[in-house]
Amino acid sequence: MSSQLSALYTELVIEHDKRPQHAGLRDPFDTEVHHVNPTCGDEITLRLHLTDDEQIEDLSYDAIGCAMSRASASIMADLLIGHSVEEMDPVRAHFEEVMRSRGRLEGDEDLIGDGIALLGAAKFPGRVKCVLMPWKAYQAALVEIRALEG
Amino acid sequence: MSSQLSALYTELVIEHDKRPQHAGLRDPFDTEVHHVNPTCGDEITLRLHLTDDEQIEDLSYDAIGCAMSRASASIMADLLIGHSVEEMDPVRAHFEEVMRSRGRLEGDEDLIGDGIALLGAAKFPGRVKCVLMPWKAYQAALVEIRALEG
Amino acid sequence: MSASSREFDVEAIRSDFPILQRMLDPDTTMIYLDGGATSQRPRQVIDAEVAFLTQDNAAVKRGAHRMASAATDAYEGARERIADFLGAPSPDEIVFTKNATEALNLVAHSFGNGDSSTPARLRVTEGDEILVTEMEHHANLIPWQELARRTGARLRWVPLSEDFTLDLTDLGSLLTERTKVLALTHQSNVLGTVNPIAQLVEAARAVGALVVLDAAQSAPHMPFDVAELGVDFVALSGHKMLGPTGIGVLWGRYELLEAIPPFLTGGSMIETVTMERATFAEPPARFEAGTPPISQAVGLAAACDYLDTLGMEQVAAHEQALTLRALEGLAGIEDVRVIGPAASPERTGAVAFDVAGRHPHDVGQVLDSLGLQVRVGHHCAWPLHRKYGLHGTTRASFSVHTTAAEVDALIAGVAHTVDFFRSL
Amino acid sequence: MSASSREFDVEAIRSDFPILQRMLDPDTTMIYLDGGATSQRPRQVIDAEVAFLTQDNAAVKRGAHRMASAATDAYEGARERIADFLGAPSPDEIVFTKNATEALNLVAHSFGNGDSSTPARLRVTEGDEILVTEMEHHANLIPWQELARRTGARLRWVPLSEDFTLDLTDLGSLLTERTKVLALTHQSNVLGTVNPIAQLVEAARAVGALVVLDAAQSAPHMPFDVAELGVDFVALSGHKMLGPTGIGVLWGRYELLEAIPPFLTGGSMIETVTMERATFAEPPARFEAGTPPISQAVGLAAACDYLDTLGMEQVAAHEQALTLRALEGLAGIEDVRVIGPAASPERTGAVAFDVAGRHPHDVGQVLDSLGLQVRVGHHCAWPLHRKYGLHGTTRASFSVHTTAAEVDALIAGVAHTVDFFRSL
Ligand SMILES: Cc1ncc(COP(=O)(O)O)c(C=O)c1O
Ligand SMILES: Cc1ncc(COP(=O)(O)O)c(C=O)c1O
Repeated sequence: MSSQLSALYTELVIEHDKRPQHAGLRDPFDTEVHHVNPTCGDEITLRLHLTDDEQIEDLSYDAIGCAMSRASASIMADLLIGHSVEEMDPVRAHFEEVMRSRGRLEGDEDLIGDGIALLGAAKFPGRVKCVLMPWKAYQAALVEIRALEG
Repeated sequence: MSSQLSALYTELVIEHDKRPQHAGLRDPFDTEVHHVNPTCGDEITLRLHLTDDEQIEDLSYDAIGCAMSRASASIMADLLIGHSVEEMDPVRAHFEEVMRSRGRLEGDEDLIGDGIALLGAAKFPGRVKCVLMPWKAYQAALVEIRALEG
Repeated sequence: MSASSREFDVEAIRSDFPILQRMLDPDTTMIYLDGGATSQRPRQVIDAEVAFLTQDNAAVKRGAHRMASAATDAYEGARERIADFLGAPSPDEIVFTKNATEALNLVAHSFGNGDSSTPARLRVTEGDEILVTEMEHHANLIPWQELARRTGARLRWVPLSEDFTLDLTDLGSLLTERTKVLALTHQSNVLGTVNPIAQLVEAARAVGALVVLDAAQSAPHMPFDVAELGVDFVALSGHKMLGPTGIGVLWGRYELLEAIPPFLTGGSMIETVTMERATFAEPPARFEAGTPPISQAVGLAAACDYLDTLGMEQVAAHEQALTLRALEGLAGIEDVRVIGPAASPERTGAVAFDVAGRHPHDVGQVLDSLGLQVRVGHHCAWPLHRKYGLHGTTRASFSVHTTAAEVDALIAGVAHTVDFFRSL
Repeated sequence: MSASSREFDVEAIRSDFPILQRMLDPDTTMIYLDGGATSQRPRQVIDAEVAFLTQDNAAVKRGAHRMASAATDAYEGARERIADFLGAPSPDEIVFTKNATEALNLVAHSFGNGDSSTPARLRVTEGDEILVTEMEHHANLIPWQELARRTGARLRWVPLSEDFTLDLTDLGSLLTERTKVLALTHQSNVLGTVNPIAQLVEAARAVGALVVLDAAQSAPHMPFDVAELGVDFVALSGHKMLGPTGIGVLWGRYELLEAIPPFLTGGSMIETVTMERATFAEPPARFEAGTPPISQAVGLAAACDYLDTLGMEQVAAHEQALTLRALEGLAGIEDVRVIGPAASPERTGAVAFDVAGRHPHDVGQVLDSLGLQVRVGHHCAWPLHRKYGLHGTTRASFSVHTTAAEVDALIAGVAHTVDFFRSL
């Protein structure tokens, strides 16, 4: 197996792809968003449930996509649930920055935990979108909830 | 003066440009057509008057255009008036063929008379349309008359 | 012009394509199997465009100076060359567009833009029907959806059948007196299926419907003759037939082009203009607003020369042999299912497949690591994929420069991919 | 990006343009004074396109393989480069079209295609007004005539005055609350007049009208910054700025692009597609249906590099000096009348003139015999010519590679032309 491939399909990615965490759509939730990647047809439906002080009570999802995007959704849910939106904002920002760096930046495992396993994709511009799609859906859900609230 | 230029602006062309024959719109006529060259904005209005057996009684015109197109209208009117449409058809066909030949064909003076003076333009693709415009208008007028009659 | 004047020697052909020397990384040779998306350019095409740009470049149609004449000759000469390549009766039936997509949009928009002076058969209005197929590329689907939306016409479609061909069972009820247009692809860019055009043209004629043919995937790969096909309009792209991007072709019967209104408007397509209104030039000028793709037309003509020198019969035979080889090889791999008909003369060039349980992105990724450049996703034919319950496929497509060894590498690569994911 | 990093040395610049070596015949050197119609390409632009085609060519956006990534990087990199050249806040505001004409058609069509979800200011309907000027190129006139025809809106125009500038006396009654769009050219392709955009934008803003700027003749010749100009949409063509044919640019404010419906439809501009309907991608993808002009985008980016290396301030100064020289020289020839304003910083690049009693075709013919490649006719600005009682003019236009000696040859050539016809 080529070293580039093994950097992509890490054990953790395969693990999350095979046994996605927090998958499936659950109640209760504050908002549900649906995102599509028009180039490949990948889809994610994501539900977000926050407390009044923006603690992430639950995040559930249904993802159709490649191993990278499914693993990314699983790892994201693992990272986010039980934390506050504010606390997780630097995590999201760092993860996105590193993913878009084309491999120039190294990831901070203290911040992004298992997300580190996804960074192999940063070298493949065609895959960056796959990995970021769940995060985009999460952000869209946040925007919606905040809009609903005022 | 370059030899190419003198082949274009022959004495006859200049003569016809300065003193166009049969110019001006006259009555009676069977049909009037208006033609435009969209690339340069040249225009010709042409009236045609035929006898019942298709003798060209009169052809009058008002032409706005370059020296070549004005001379061509004048020479054409000279050639056509007083002859039958049928008689003039080989003249028209030969003239057009030679004009489109890019200078590869020589003109038959017995057929096209003063038209021979216009053949210098055949080497200038940009000018062929100028020279042929009056003839196109004549053809269009013929088509119209025949449609009116039949 | 299909008679070849050169032996079909793949190695010699390959040496015409500079890009085939490219390495993806020091260990990985590039194997380009994505000609269906865009083809590579032979040296002859690149050189023709460079020669034009360094010797004859000027604006066309508008100038009286010698450079303008040279450029106009090159541009109009390209039009003649392409008319000849397509078997069009006259170069005046060739409209240069930017791609096949624009060509299809042009027809679809013009059908909706007519007024009372436009013949009724060229005007789609409320109550009319437009018939497409379920295998269309988005380029030959969405413009018709939009035409239907704008006019109140109804869009219907010929469904796909389980054997990856069009299901013509209900054609009689789909194609009726209400049908103004049948728009369909000559060859599916996913399935490789070649549609029975003669039969469909006959059926369309019988009800007075016009036929618009998307030839983006066929004209580059087989002998092609608009007169023989009997259709009314044809759209294709330069970049899929060894020519440049930025140029496409709409062919239309002259009497139809003459009767439809213009689409894009501006310079070079007019007869007279006042501030209040404009009248329009005859076709093809009427449909070529603004400065056209001049050097690209020259490049496309060179691509026609190149293909005709090889001979389109031989091109088709070569690509068909590769297709057969690929189909046989892939059939032997467990968990791999070809999405397209079995080998036959009615199927060519594109071989799409599904690897059970694996997303095409993942399949394409492993193949890429082996140098195999194949396309993954819905290939702009989303409804087709939905029909077969797929989110996407992996597609290899073959070109004049594809070798049997490359096809073997594909087969081995797919087998390796299946193993790779199993091993994880 | 207007700071030059190269001395403005015309001889060195000329050596970058291979076509300038061309002889028209053994005795006649070509003097290309038709950059206003289409510019010539420096070696750097041609080389960039060839390098792309021989190393990185593939379909963009659609593929996961490495060639597709390389091609996408090149294409999207070109978008960033052009955004930078135009001072656009974001590359997402750059839409690649086939030419300026398509860019203007795109805007005009989209304004007529909205539905109830489209903001009212982006929807032209019956009773609305569209304001253009009497100096427009047909590309920025006919699409608006057609929009007016389709929607029932009224087309009005700012007239020209005797001094060859816009007559703004009645602007107050022309630009009203009913005006949805003001579409005008930055610089006249005939007169050379540069319009007072700041003043017009302010007036348009005051009544809530959008401003569409035709920058086909300005962006290639002067420092250009969409943010500074304050307009809403800008259209231009690659081939007029040392780049390839087959590519143009529409710049639009992102929030406006986001709010208008698509124009051409097909692949790569969609979000989801079923047989019944499609939803559309975000800009700029929404407006780029089908395979875009990929290598042409790379060429255009190289043209921006080339121009920025020279420095747009210096380009403008160079061309202005030549214009002044030409105006002075032509003023001294009896029977010759310049059709355009006197020399000033508000007039550049194009010098059109009339030779009393001589048709421009005849003038151009004599100039061509001397190697001078100038354009003759109405230059796609027929109403402008009608306004001044002319059937056409002869126009010389200057480029980065034009020398003072070439301008002198023009002046001598025009004097010779007058003599020539007098002598007959
Ligand atoms: C002022 C102006 N606008 C628009 C255009 C149209 O450009 P294109 O033909 O490249 O679309 C031109 C060039 O002909 C022009 O000079
Ligand atoms: C069948 C078919 N039709 C139309 C198109 C559109 O071609 P283009 O993107 O060049 O406009 C394609 C290519 O993508 C195709 O495969």
